[in-house]
Amino acid sequence: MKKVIVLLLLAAFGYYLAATFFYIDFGISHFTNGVRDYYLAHTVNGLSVANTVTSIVVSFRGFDTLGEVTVLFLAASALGSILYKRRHKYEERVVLFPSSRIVQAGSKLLFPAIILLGVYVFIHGHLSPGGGFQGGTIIATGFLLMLLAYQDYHVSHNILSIVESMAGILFVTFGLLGFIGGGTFLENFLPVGELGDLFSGGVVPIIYILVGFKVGAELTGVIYTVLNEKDI
Amino acid sequence: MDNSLQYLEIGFYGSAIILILVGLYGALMKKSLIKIVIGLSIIDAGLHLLMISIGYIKNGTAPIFSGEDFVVAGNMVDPVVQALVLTAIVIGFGVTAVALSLVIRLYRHHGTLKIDEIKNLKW
Amino acid sequence: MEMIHLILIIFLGGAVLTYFAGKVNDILRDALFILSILVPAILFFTNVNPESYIDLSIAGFNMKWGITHFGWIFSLIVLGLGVIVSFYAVSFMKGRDKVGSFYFNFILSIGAMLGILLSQDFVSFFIFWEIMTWSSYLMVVYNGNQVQKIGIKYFVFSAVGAYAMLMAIVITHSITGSFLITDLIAVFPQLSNQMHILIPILFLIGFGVKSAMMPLHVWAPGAYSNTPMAYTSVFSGALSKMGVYGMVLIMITLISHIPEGHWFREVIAWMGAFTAVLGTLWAVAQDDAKKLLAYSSVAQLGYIITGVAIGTELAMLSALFLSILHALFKGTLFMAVGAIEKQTGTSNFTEVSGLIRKMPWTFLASLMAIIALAGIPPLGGFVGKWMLYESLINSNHYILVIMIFFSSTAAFLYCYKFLFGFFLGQEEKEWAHVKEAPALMVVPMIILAAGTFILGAYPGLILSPIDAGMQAIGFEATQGHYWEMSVILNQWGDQVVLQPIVYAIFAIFLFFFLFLFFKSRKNTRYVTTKDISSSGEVPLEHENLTFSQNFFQPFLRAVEPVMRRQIDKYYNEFGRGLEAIFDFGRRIYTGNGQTYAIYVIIFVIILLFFKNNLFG
Amino acid sequence: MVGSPVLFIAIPLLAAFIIPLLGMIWKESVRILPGLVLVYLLTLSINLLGYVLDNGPIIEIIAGWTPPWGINLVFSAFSGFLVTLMLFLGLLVWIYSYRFKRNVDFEPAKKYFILLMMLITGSVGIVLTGDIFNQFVFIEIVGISAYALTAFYTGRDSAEASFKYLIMGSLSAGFLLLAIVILYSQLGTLNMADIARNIHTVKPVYKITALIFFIVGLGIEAEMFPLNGWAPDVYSQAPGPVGAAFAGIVVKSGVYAIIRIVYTIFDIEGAFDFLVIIGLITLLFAETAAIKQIRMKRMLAYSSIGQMGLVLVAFGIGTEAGVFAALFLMFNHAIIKSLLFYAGSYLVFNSKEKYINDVSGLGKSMPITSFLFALGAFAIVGLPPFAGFWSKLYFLIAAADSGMIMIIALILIVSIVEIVYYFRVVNKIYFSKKEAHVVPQRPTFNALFSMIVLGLIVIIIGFFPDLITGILHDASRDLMDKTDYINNVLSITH
Amino acid sequence: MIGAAIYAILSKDILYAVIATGVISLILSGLFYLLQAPDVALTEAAIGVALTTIIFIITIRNTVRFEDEHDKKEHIKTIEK
Repeated sequence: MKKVIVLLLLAAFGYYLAATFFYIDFGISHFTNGVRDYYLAHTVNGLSVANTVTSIVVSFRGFDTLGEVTVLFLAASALGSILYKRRHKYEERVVLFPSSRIVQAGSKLLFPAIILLGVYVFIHGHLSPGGGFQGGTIIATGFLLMLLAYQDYHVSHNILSIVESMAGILFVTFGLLGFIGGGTFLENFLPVGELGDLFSGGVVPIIYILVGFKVGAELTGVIYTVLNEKDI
Repeated sequence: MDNSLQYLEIGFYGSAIILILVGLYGALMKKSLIKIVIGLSIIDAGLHLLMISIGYIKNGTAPIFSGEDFVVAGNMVDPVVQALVLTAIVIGFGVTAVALSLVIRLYRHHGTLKIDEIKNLKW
Repeated sequence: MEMIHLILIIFLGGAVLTYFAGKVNDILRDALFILSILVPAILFFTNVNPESYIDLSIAGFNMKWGITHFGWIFSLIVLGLGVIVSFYAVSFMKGRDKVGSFYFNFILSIGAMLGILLSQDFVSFFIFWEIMTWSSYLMVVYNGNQVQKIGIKYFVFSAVGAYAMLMAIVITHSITGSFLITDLIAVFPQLSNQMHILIPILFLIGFGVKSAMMPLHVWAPGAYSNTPMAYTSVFSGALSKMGVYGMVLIMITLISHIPEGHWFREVIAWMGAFTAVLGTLWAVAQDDAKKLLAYSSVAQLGYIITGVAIGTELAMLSALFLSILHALFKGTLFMAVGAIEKQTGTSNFTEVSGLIRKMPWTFLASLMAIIALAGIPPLGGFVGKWMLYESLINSNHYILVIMIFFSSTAAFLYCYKFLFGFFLGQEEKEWAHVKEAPALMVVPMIILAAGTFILGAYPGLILSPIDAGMQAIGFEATQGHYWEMSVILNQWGDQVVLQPIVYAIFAIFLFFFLFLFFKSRKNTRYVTTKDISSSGEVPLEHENLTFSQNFFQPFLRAVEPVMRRQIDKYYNEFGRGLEAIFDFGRRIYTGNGQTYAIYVIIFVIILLFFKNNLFG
Repeated sequence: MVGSPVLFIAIPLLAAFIIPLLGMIWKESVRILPGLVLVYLLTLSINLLGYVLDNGPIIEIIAGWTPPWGINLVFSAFSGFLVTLMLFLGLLVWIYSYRFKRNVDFEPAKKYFILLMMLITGSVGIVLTGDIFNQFVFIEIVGISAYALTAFYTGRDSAEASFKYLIMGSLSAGFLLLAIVILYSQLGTLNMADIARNIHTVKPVYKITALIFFIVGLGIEAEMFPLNGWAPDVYSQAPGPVGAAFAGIVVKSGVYAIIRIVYTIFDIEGAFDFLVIIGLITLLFAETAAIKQIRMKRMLAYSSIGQMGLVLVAFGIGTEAGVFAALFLMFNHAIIKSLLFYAGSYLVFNSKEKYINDVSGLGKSMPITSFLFALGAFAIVGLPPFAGFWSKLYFLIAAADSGMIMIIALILIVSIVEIVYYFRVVNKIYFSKKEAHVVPQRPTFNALFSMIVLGLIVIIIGFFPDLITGILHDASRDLMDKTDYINNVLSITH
Repeated sequence: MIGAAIYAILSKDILYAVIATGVISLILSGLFYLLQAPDVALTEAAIGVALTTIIFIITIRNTVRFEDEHDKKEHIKTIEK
């Protein structure tokens, strides 16, 4: 009975969604003077950033990004708070699957490469696809690999938390520096440099690097917390 | 690639909406808490696909200036929705992580994952 | 600072100070209590002139404070009764706990009542009205007996009334753009027909609740009897008069363009008469003095409402006269019951008897109050009732006269029961140790009882200010000719003739009382009140008709069909029905998170489906 | 001007990132720092509010991009008033829970304070921001903090409540995203003022669908019926001060968001009537459910939902007087409901099941707490001379001026229901026999302090409503003036 | 992708459902690439495919793998065989 009702409801909902979105023609822009064109024009001229997505994420809508890393930070805190037990030492981890020596050796080999890739991705975020989030998640997957391969592999919670906090503090500080230097929060107060250079785009790469560190540390922390959650 | 996209026009919207509906079905009908969370994350996936599809422009290029002189390409897909989706994905991950930790807590407390049996609070 | 502000601030500050003084010293507290009623009362009567107003603005509302001539009459009741009862209360409350909060509420409710009389705009009127309501509510639940039943009932009915009034007030404001009472009166004739009915009815509900009008009276018996007796005097004597005040002020002025004999007035008059009859019948059936007096209050207010509703000069005159008189004698009676309860620990007729020898002064006060209540000449009740009968006959309401007369006669039954049950009959050993109440309790009673006597002898004393007040709200001036309006006053001429008769009769009473008092000192054979067996024949329970128990059984059996239809029952049924609906409503919150999620989708679908109706 | 609105977001974020570091060195700092931040922000917002009332709204642009290209914060009389109110309540929550968490370990305590601060910051952000997607981000910040805070106590059924909230919250986020993407696809902008300026060009089908999705998404936060299933559970399971924070802060931001959408962004008249209808339904269901509750906090929660329904009705009137009444109602509800939550959670402190019956006879042993609870109950049912009366009066006047007589009658009837269940509790506290197994709990000094502050406000506003009406008038005028908002935001230069 | 989604919802074995979710993310990331959104594709690949899946798996480890007890017994039987 319930199933039928829900299916009917979903059918109706699907109908309305389709009725709304199918009239928004695919592949055509529907607005003439939106913010998009301004962004596309100013990302090169104003910011000397090649990747428009990066310039939007870090500069035009940098405030969202600040909120977003806060969400991640809060999620990490929330996880710690929700799963908190009066047991301070993490002795054993969940063993998802026993890993063979080959896997372990491979992981060890891959780990620096992955970290390097992550770092590359977020350092070149303003020039090529990728950036802080992507690089951060890649770094986190690297740590994940190590954590899975070696059961006795530990990441220091303190170091994670220091990295995370420092990155966050620096992010806000850069924002406030912009506030002092340029008059608005997160304002680009550094010279934008030459388009295409590694050191271009003013604060954009710096902030994206900070985001990368922060996201990497947070995601690693989240996974580490959950992995250490052994109850059964 | 362009040709393939021609007849996928409706396909992107359609599959996005179907993903949303399937996810909703999971969230509304499945008894297992984990299934509900899976449903929610499928809804998210559908939404992200929908957003990206809306920003797509036919024959557009990725919104990244490249080449030697970084000319402004006339036809780029909408970078704004991509930025939004980027944010939304990360937020979605945070919510999923919290949800799963709650699932673990609930399992500890109730010894079950069936949402029907977890209703101490009512009326 | 304006004197009115000062008076109200003294009330408020006095209430708070008294409460906290109780934490320090009892005597200080008692003194502060009396002072914080006495001082404003003196200030009020010496410094506040009727018909002089002050304007003030609070929160964007224009307010006007000041007292009309008409309100001044009621201020006599409120402050006079308040001051006298405050002395009684000090003695009454001695040795009880939570005295501080009692005093707090007492002062606050007196202050709020004065505030009602002072406010000439609806906002401050309503504010004081609500303060009065909740402070009296705290008195009702003060004892902690049946708070959930009686207290909630009182407050719910009060709130229904208050909100009906509030609704009328805001509707008025939306029409006139002002809260001043005078503005409403000025604009009222131009309103639509719909408003002509709606506004008076809403006000009527509001004031009808407080004055315990017929279908809205169910809170009254419980609330009156559950309150500490020291406060019940004020409650029944003054607080319920606020309903009458409002009714006179609003109803009569609002519907003054509705001719006499208009159906609206008729309905209210009939409701008043029914209140009087049923209240009396219920009063007769009570075994508890508090309940008896409570129902009696309901009945007495019925007379007053009828008088107000008829709305002729004479009827109004009688209604207001009865209001003041009711404050006097009901105040006395409640205080007397309080005294008895304090001395014996019970207020049940079936348990107490023969107190005349123990508590002679209480008896004297009760006797005079009862006479006034029953409307026996020469005390005030006679004058008031006679005027009421006359006005009813003059306006051709013969059936109402019969009803009122019936109620008035039936009142003898409970009057007698009250007197006999407590004071007459054999003295039982159980009550041998009982002593007269302390002087502080007796003197206020005697003063009030003397008041009824004086009003009987000199009705003109109070009738002339009432007349002035009625002129102020637009009645034709009787110009001191109120004597001529009433047969009784006309024939008996004026005070000169009346006085000797009154004094003579009163002397006879006093003599009779003293005779009884001394005669009773002799030893008599001891028989309990309930022992009516004779010749070895022991009566069965249902035949055991003594004065204090089952005495009116035959009478009650006769009126049983009326008695059985307690309106309470319908309200209770209604309440239960509502609760069932509420219970159904909350089942929506099933506790299943998924169900809530389904609600979301249902909601979305509904909105999408009706989007053109809702947002189009 | 002494500061910038952006500091309302930046400073708490900075503090939130610093706390873990500082906590390694000096443990007490995790308790103190949030308080200092809140104190600073409160003084800042009071200063800014004074400035705004004299000089018009402050539009703060971020990253140097003027609207509609960058994100902007709007500190106007309306949003500034709400921000000040939220920060004040937030500060009281912090004071209340400063010692309350003594018995809790360091780690959870640290997280508690971080999350609490971010809950407040997120709500402030929702109110301040002038960008719909940014609002969505702040809603998520509030959401995650709220889930975690709800599930703070491990012993109770708190995870269950939190999970229900999370399901609803995720759906809400989904609908918000849908709405945002529909608007974006039509207008190509995310800035509220820009959308508001161009909304008339959007085809009705998109406009209405977007509005519906917004209403549903935000209605979940604002406890709109039937989207409020999570609310009673969350209120009753969250720690006492957090429940107060939900009622006083989080829900306010949800209502704000709806109001912004309906009043400023969209130009659909029907939305006002819709608010009246849905508010009434919310009020009816919540109050009737409240009267049947046997648990203290659930009763308060349903009552809170009902009050929010009333606020929605008041906003739905659509006149300036209605907005004024709604703001007054919100203010009173925030103050009084916080007071009730604080006092109520101490009254049932040692009772395991938190039954209302367990408060019987506590008037003697917990005089101040009981008095404050009674004060709150008197005030919230609208008895003069307490604060709640004025808002109710203004509301009724506004409704009557718009000719909603039947609605007035309905609301007054519901108020009687409210009276019944509040007075039942007050009677129990003062006039019933004490339950033997209940041990009274003396409130800590901090808790008492915040309760007394709230109680004083209730009394003072009751006697001198003029203290608040001036600013409320400014705020309501500010909300009503849509073109002014658009012009102010879009004409700002860097 | 839709098939994977339906499988994820209908499968009684939550582990398979989780894997299916990972597959959805993988395909999604490909689609993002097709739609000229390389940044999003990168993120979705890293977060959706790797991290989310792992968290789900850990949760399953900590709780139960099957939607109802009946299936669990059958699964144990098949393992024992």
